[in-house]
Amino acid sequence: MNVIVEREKGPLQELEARIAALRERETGDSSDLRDLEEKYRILLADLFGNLTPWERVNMARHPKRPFAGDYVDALDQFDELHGDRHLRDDRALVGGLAKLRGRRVVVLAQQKGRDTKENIRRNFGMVSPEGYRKAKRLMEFASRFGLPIVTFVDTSGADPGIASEEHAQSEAIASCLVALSKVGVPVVATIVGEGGSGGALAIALADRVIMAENAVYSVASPEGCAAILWGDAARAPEAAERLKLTSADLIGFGIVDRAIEEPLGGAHRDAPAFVARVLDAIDQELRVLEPRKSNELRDARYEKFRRIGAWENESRARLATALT
Amino acid sequence: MNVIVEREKGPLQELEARIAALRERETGDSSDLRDLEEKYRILLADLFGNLTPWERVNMARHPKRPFAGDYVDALDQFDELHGDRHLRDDRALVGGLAKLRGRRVVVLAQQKGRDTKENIRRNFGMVSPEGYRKAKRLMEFASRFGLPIVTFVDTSGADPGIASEEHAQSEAIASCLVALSKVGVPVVATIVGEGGSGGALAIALADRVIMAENAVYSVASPEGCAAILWGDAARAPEAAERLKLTSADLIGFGIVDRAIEEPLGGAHRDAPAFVARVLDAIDQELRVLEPRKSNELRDARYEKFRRIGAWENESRARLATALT
Amino acid sequence: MAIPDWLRRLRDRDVSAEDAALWTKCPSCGEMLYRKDLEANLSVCTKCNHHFRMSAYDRINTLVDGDFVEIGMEFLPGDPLGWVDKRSYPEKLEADRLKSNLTEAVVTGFATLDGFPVALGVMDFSFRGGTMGTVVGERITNLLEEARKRKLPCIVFTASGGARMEEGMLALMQMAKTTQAVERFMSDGNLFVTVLTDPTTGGVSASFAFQSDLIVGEARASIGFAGRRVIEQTLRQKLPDNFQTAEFLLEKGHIDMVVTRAELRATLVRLLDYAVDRKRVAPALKAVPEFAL
Amino acid sequence: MAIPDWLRRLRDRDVSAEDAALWTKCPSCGEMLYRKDLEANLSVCTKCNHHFRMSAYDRINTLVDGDFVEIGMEFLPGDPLGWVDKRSYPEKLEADRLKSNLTEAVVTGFATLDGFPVALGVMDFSFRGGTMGTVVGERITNLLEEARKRKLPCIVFTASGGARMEEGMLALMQMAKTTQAVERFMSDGNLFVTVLTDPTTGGVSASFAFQSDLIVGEARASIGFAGRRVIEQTLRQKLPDNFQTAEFLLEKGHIDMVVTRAELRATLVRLLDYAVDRKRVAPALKAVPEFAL
Ligand SMILES: [Zn+2]
Ligand SMILES: [Zn+2]
Repeated sequence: MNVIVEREKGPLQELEARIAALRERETGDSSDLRDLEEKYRILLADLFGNLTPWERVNMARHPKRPFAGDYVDALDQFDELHGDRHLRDDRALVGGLAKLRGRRVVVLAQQKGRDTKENIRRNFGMVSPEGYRKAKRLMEFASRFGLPIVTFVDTSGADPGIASEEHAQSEAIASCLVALSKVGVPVVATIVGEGGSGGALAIALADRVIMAENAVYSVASPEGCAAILWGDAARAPEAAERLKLTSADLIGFGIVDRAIEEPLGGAHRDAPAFVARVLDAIDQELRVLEPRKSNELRDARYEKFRRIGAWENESRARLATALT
Repeated sequence: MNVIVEREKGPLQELEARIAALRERETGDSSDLRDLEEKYRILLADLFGNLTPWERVNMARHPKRPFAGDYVDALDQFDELHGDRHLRDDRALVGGLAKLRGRRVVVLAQQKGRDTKENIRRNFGMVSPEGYRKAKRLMEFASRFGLPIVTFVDTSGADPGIASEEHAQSEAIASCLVALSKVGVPVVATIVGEGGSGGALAIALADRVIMAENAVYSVASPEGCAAILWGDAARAPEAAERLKLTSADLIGFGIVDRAIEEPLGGAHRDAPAFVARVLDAIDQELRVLEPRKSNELRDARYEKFRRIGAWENESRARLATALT
Repeated sequence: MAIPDWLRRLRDRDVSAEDAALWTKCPSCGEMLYRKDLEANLSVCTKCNHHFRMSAYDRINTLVDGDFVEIGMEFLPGDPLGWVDKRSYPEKLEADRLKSNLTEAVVTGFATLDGFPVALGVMDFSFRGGTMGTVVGERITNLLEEARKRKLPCIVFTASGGARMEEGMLALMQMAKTTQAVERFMSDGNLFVTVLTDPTTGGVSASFAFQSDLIVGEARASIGFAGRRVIEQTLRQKLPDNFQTAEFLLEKGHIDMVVTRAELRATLVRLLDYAVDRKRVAPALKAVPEFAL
Repeated sequence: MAIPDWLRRLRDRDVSAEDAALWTKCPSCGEMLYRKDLEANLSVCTKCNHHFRMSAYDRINTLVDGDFVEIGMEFLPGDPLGWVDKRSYPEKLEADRLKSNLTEAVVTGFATLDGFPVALGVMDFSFRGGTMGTVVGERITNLLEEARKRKLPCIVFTASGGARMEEGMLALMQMAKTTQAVERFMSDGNLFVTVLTDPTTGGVSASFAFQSDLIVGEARASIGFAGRRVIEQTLRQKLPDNFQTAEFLLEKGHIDMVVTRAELRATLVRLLDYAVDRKRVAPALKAVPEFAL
């Protein structure tokens, strides 16, 4: 049960229906319509104006939310490249060559399905080792030909199945991280929905990390975190609160560089415009990064993650005294 | 049925038994023993003194022949490294770190089994994609740490099974060839038994290619060639004749650099001494190669294979005239 | 020096007999196809979309903007092993020359695709089953070396039954030779694209075919290392119909894409456009004397 | 500045209570083992060869020739998220400090192994389940940077339940940080060896653990990305006993070798000997002020 989907039912749906009906009947502007629209805006603000972290988790998982594929579809051009060259083409991770605002890029996107059939094909957006190895291959291709890398992150986490363990999921994720550490081209990652754990980070070790306002990016899913710490996945809302997984939190920590504001009530309420805004933001970031030399990019990327930490610095001398 | 094994039965076996019995009875030298030994030498020369290519194919496949693993066992030290890091450890290709005459090397060896159980474990020495990917990984390790690469080739060919096709056997073999093209360290390959097709070449793109005198190295197995060309695998002896697969032939073509003479009747008649001679030869070749710089090695390796060809050079002008 | 016999015969032969066959039967759907229609449709069955094998020059004509400057024609097969079975190797070669109108199983040269200068190699199954002997190896290597000098992207269409038996180990060594040439070419940062057409197997499959930056499979092409029959005989079991098809390999992650012949040229142009700077490579062909851009 | 409370308590605590437990029961075979015998046998059950988890300092003692110069002790965990559940994060940290006698879940420093100078990192499961927070990430990164400066080989023993929840995304980012540090270290041509001990999972497994030149699995260690229970719950099926064991991973080709604890030191020395020039690295430790070779 998605708390946002539930909240969209009842009065809001009713009001939407009434507005739609009125619009159909009347051609010009009417005061009735304007009244209803005003009421609608107030209700929207009331329902969605101040979302809790758990509500944002649900927004990030909203079934109508623009998925990574919707961003890919909005690119000027896209030619999908398939496969890890060894074993399988993983449909949970779509990759290929594309043009973004006229510029040639390599795109990597974690893709969920909108229905059961598509979700089975896409493994619910959970990437297997073969998907990460495809990603790694395309990252190396991008670096080889000087193409910026643009990634769209939307996964509850890397696939946790038996086959993925047998095919060395750990090594696959690590090899993506290594590849992104090495590439001498700009890398811009956008968390568009769920950014779940190492499975998300694998394609998000980037020069710039953008987040949709209501996207979440977390060390573990709230359910997983609650299960691990408290043995009770039902306490996920509480975990969501503690984990500091919202775009605002992460900008505060310096982990995310920029959030893209969503329409009130979520990105799906005006998907095409929101998708275009995200692509514009990526375009802007790329413009800043493109003039930089390979080594500058690599060094800056190193420093960006190098400085992420939070500890109390004790002087060595004091420690030595205290511990002996 | 192995024609060499068959030939070893009968008079030769009888004579061997008689000599053994006599040796057990008598302590010193006796004229009887000397006579028998002389007779034995003559018989050996008679049976094995002038082998046809097909007989050499059978010698290369002799079940008692020293296998790649026997050469590995004779090294000063060996630490096996396993796996392709993705899917499987292929026991048909043994790889690891070793010391050869005191020097640190990376060893790669195609390993057949001596009995059915071992043959199943070793897949009859037919390497799967995972084996070639392990080899590639170790080649890169060798290059990274400046260790020479020593390979022992003994395979009827790369594994032709369904799983191998599904795991991209072609890509795996190609990636070994690429890796050997790139490595900046000496590479010495020794064909110790069967050198079967691309599956053998994958670990034999080397600075020096050594061959045991009775080993064979062929574009296809004689059976395979006969089946392809004449639809009749039974005509393998004829194919063996045509394919020019013996060490003498291949030295003539400049494809093999050096042959190591075998004891009369085959390497298995004095395996330890023969194995030691092969290792000495590898040691000698490495001594020559080791002082060379990485680029010199790579360039010389390029030229070595670059010049292998045989064609009639027609002048472009004459061709143009004739074809228009 | 005299013109060799086989060349004279190739030049003088009567081609009208070949043109007599105006109709071709589609091996897939059985439709009788008027040959001119078939050719106009890129040798793809107008009814069932079956992709007929294509001759190298026909293929080149469907791809290039205008001129194609062939190189490597001076490399012509010898008979290094003195091979004889039912016929001698030179006799087999001559028969294939007459049949295919080719001097060997690959044609190499320079051309432009939608303005992109490229080095182009196209193999042809009708010459010795597209097998790689020393001349195929030499022409491919030569193409890559010439492309490398000019910093041109290189596209090779593969179609091969593997290594050529009649040249023995000299044929096998072409795997090493071509792989090294590709490696040098790619290490310089040049784009290498292979298009795997029906069939691509054995020594070609396990060397330059699967060593490229981008691997395109032509629709329905059969692609693999071991031949289908070899596997069936070894395992004594029948393989599923789609085994080793381009579509199967796409699912197994071995190739980047499957493209129908109708889409092939446009796809290659788009791929070139992603990885190649048109302005940078444009002057490259000026260095080829025969090439008029 | 005053000594913090936790440090004072760590220093002043009564250790005699811990020593009271002279006997330990083997969880594998049930044998009662005299603790001193167990320690003398590298914490391996003398009856069934069960490998007990080892504390970081005990592990270091079994490996190094003599001195171990610890670095990175100045990095101590804060409470970036202000985490509270049953207890606050700082309370949890303090409890683990007292329990483990460690300041964090990894100990890093310099030592020699059979004369080979190395940078050595050892994780300890008894501190927050060996989870990687910002301090583990910082100490590992610091170790690799210091090793890189000195061109020393680096060996890291992993033991980790993954990323540390209580530090949220700051913990996850340590995967990126450590991976980058390893990448720089290895790109300079330095040897990186990881020894995966029980258990190695999650964020540690999917970053530096599987990124090394040589991956050694300690016998019977449990190693994987997703935890065994997570997989069982997701799939609602029980997994085979050997799933995710070092031995299982060896068969699946993920790790280079499985080594018993008794063989571990000798094996590491041999591996160093293959890839490291003893003479070249010998002077490196002279740059560490506290280190007396
Ligand atoms: Zn048809
Ligand atoms: Zn026990």
